[in-house]
Amino acid sequence: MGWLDANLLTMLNGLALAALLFLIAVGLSLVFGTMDVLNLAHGVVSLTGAYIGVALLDPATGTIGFIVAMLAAAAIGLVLGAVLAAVTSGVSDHLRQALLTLGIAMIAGDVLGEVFGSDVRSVPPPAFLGGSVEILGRSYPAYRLAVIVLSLIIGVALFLVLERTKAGALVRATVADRTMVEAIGVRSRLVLGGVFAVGAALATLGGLLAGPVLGAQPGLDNTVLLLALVVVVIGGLGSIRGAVLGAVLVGQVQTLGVSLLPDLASFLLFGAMAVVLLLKPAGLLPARYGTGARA
Amino acid sequence: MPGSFRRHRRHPRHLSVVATVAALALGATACGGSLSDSGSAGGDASGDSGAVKVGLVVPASGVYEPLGVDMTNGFQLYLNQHDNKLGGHEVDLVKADEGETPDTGVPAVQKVISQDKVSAVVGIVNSATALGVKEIVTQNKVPLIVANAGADDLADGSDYIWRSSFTNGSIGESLGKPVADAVKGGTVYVMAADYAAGHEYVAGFKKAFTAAGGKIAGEAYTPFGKTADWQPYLSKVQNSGAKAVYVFYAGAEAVNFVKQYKSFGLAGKLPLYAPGFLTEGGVLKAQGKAAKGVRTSLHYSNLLDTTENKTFVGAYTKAYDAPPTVYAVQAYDAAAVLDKALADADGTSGDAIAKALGGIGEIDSPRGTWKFDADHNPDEPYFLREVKEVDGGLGNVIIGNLE
Amino acid sequence: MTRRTGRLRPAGVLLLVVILAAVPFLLASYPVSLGGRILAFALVVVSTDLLTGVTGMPTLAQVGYFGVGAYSAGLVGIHWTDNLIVQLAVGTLAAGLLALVTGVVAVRTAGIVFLMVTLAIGELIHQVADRLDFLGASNGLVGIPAGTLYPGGEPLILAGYTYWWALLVFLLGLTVAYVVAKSPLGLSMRAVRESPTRLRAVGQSTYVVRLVAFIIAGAIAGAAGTAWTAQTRFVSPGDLAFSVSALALLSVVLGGAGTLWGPAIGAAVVFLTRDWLAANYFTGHADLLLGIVFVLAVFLLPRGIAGYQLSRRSDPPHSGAAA
Amino acid sequence: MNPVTATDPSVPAPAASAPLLLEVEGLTVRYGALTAVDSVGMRLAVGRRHALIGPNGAGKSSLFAALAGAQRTAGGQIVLDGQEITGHDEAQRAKAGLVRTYQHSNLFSGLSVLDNVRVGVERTEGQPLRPWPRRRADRRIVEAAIESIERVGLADRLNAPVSALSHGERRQVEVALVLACHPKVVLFDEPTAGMSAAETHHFAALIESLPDTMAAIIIEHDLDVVFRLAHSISVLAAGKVIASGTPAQVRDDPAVQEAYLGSGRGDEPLFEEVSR
Repeated sequence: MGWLDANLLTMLNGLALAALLFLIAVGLSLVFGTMDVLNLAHGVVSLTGAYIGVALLDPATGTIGFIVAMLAAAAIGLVLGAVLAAVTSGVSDHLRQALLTLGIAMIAGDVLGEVFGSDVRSVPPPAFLGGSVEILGRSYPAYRLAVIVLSLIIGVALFLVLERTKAGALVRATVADRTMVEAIGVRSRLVLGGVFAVGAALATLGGLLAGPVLGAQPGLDNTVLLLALVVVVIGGLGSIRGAVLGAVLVGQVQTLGVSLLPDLASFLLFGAMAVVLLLKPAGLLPARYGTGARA
Repeated sequence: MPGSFRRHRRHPRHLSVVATVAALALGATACGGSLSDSGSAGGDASGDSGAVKVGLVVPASGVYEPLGVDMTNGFQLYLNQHDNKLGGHEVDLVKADEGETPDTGVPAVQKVISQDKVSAVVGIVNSATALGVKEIVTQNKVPLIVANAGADDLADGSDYIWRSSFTNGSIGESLGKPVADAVKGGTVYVMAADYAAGHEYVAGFKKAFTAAGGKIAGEAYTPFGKTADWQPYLSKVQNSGAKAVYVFYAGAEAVNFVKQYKSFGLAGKLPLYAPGFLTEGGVLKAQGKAAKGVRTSLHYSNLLDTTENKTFVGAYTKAYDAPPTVYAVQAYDAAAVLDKALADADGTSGDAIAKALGGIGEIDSPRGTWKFDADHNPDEPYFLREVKEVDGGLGNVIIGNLE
Repeated sequence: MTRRTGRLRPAGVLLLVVILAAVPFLLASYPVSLGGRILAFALVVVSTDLLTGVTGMPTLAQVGYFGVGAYSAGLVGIHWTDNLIVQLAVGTLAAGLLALVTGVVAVRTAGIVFLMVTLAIGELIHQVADRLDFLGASNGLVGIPAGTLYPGGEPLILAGYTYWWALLVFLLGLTVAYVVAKSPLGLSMRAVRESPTRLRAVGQSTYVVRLVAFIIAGAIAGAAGTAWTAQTRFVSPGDLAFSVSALALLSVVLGGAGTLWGPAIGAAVVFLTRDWLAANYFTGHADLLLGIVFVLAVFLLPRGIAGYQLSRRSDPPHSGAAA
Repeated sequence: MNPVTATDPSVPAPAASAPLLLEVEGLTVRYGALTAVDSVGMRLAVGRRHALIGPNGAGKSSLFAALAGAQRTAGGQIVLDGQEITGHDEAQRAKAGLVRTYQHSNLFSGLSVLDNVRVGVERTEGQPLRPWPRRRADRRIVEAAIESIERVGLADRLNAPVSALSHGERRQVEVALVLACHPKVVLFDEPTAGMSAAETHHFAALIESLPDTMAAIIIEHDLDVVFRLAHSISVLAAGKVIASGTPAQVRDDPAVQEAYLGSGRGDEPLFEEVSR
């Protein structure tokens, strides 16, 4: 068995992890790019999604039930995002944003713990994806393959909206040049606020989809937040393509990396991040900023 | 104080100073100062029939909170069954939050000892916290009944450290021979969370397993609290040709591991052995059917078929609407230990309790009868358990006794 | 907007020191030991502010250097001498040295990227502490003897005495921070915060200023670590976890970035909320209380406790791209 | 078109007695395929003020950034007062005596006027990395800073934070800060942009009053100011120097007229007012 054969499944699995990370992280990145808000409540928003799964799903849930849960998660995410956009709107200093959003995250985390208990809860995948499929002679959970496909669909949709619509153009322009925000009208500001809502919705959706893989429990919000931060910073804040690359990289570091260098497993994630940032401080695929050519 | 606030209104700097001092002052319950140790020795209530203050320090927040809940319930159940008395003394129970790590746990123990002046401390989930407070309890002459933390070196015969739970190594050890017998010359892959306890569980197992002629196929230590995906490791397990797998995981990691063991197709092909925390309490509920067939060793199962246990399970389930866990039993037993010691002790001071602890003999527990060994660890039997369906749910069915 | 850095009135300072020094006479041993831990943490927060508030480099690494100081002091105590002054010197030096080695690369970045690089540094130090056996790995370093002030001296065991040692180290560290802030270097540091490009255009390498500030802050955090060990006589990886780093940074914002004394008060508020208010009255809900404090502070104290607001134009994350 | 190239240094030869302070040859800046500054050369003698004019996008600011070391160059050589500084970074060039101002004033806006200028004085005359105060040395720095501030006429705003100053006052602080850096050559990037007529007049006088031991290059759109201050002028278009010489020579250069017409700004009678 060659190296590739031996590690192919691990790499595939890294992609599944990357798919989840992308869904959760991309909102964090876009919100930073457009609103200039570093939303440290993003992790708890995502955990909320996982708990929505706990509340709505059971092992017998069918396709319809799962879609309903996804819609519910997205809807609740939209609301959470809108609330966060409103609450953070008057706070422009990054450090005070951190104080505010982390404060909110701590309160929300405590509330979630009260509601759902401190025990680790599991989120069952939909019944028809509950089994395993045979890949290279090994069992692989069908659900994880579905997650890859679903994330691809959502990612492509997101990309199309950003590249092909007026609202998307506004978002891209804002990411490229923050100073133009001052010049735009109320409607456009609403569009940007919408980015916050959509970003949060993607996080809750990601949290829900991650439920069957990661479970749901207090404290998971911090883990998810740190991973998402690493993803977007490695990829380049504000950049969708960066979030994709960052997620893939982190996914592989967490799977292929620990498989090849098991002794260094605990150092790999942050070590990799440090190396990337020292070589490319703006991230691997930074959003395109004015290069100064027009200076 | 309001006066000083008003006076300093225009000087925010002074205001802050005053506020800080005021806040510090509020923290004081006694004005004895902190420059002598007269007040810090536990048990200033020394009358024979007076109340006794006991500190219950278990996690009320963080990842170990579920264990803290069970332990509180177990301890409280014993008190309720005994009219809130231990050794004839009315109990004044002081609870403190151990949190997740020593940076919250150590101050919590410090607080119940030096502020609340308890005569004994019960609880402690985290081994690092337990090791961190060893010095404090010894110095203050307040006995600590460890009701969970399993670090091998924790109890060493010191007068003030007693343990009603277990040691990591011996649980691991108890599985060595049975697994060696089961694989009949085949190899076993071992895996654990990469922290002190994980290494101790593996070391104990390996010692007994290799002594029984077993061979290790490979080892992996996964980043503790940071691993969510075991596929890379499970892939190695499958490549190793092992005939069985021994792991140590607890909490959320136990849930994710067992579910992935199943979904990556290892369950049913490679028998999975582990210390019982892998499938204990809420963890088992979250694992669901994925846990079926997992074999574990532990000093308790709520399915243990003895009269004492059935009575205990009945009372516990009635009181808390959930079956008891090993954590509840450990705390329940800690209360029983204190009960016996206080009955024998000359007064309720920490020192008196510590002296009496050495002579309490055997404890009748839901898990069976046990006593402290020379190191003050419990000398107790272990049970081989297997996760099976019981009355529509899942339970750890006892399938054998281990030494 | 006036900078209050280095401008405390002597009378106020004296009053504060006297009150702080009197604490062991007034309070019982638990609140005093809590006070001692607050002082050690407050010094970490002061060092965080030296970077975050004064130099405009928001950092999450200070708790890592604090850990280096704490572990160094513990190792010195176990293997060499129980002399606290030696422990202080070794811990400070070790932390400063590691700050130099890591800072050489870390201070090349700025803004949020710097924040994430320091997060990585803090986490990597945490992981090292968690894995090295001679540091006690995940169980922590135990068996540290009580410290003495001079060879053959009485070991400091009682809370009041270790508190006084912590207070001494705190005042020492705070003084160093103030002196630095008042010095020409302090001016250069504030200039880096306000406009790194401008400082370069003036002919001053911002890299060197950042690096020196980073080393000094690291050393101060190391000193704080030794004061921690002197009291707890136990260090565990949990003491340098991400959650502690985050609290240190948030204490700076809560207290008022750039003022040094404000963040120290912020640290006290955070600790008292968690270890006194939550521990006594809201068991298990420290996060909830802290969260409420933080959110309220953002809206009620827009300039932090010290009443000072960090410049809105604090290092933009993309400051690499000069416009 | 008859562009002046680096091999044909165009600035009128200074009086034989005045030594050269700045010699630039073949300076080139590229952004990908775009050449923003194309092989520009210039010479500047002590006491001279040279103006750079040209339409927007001509590459003036890129040229400045390249001179100051804030922009990577694709080629060329810069010699300051006989010292080759091509390989120096921004800070080293400023240290060597090549100091710039910014198009949008770039100051330490949270610091007081005094502290802003102190930063410069500390670098040239003090010890900017000394981590402890020293009473006498620090007072000397403060006095030097105050002197520099008085020179630009802001003595009454010493302790005001720069963020509270008017636009014109900030420009004055910039000059004070630049002077504190002991420059040999100062690069002024649109110094009077956004100023009122009175402020502009005042500011031009300030530049005129600079010591004649230094030289200056000025990017400026206000041609009144240009013709008032400059001893010589270069016209930049599409990254190239298309004309260079005394104000009179430049005004009459047909290539200049063409470039301005061709640049789409022909409707602006650029030279009308000055040639009246």
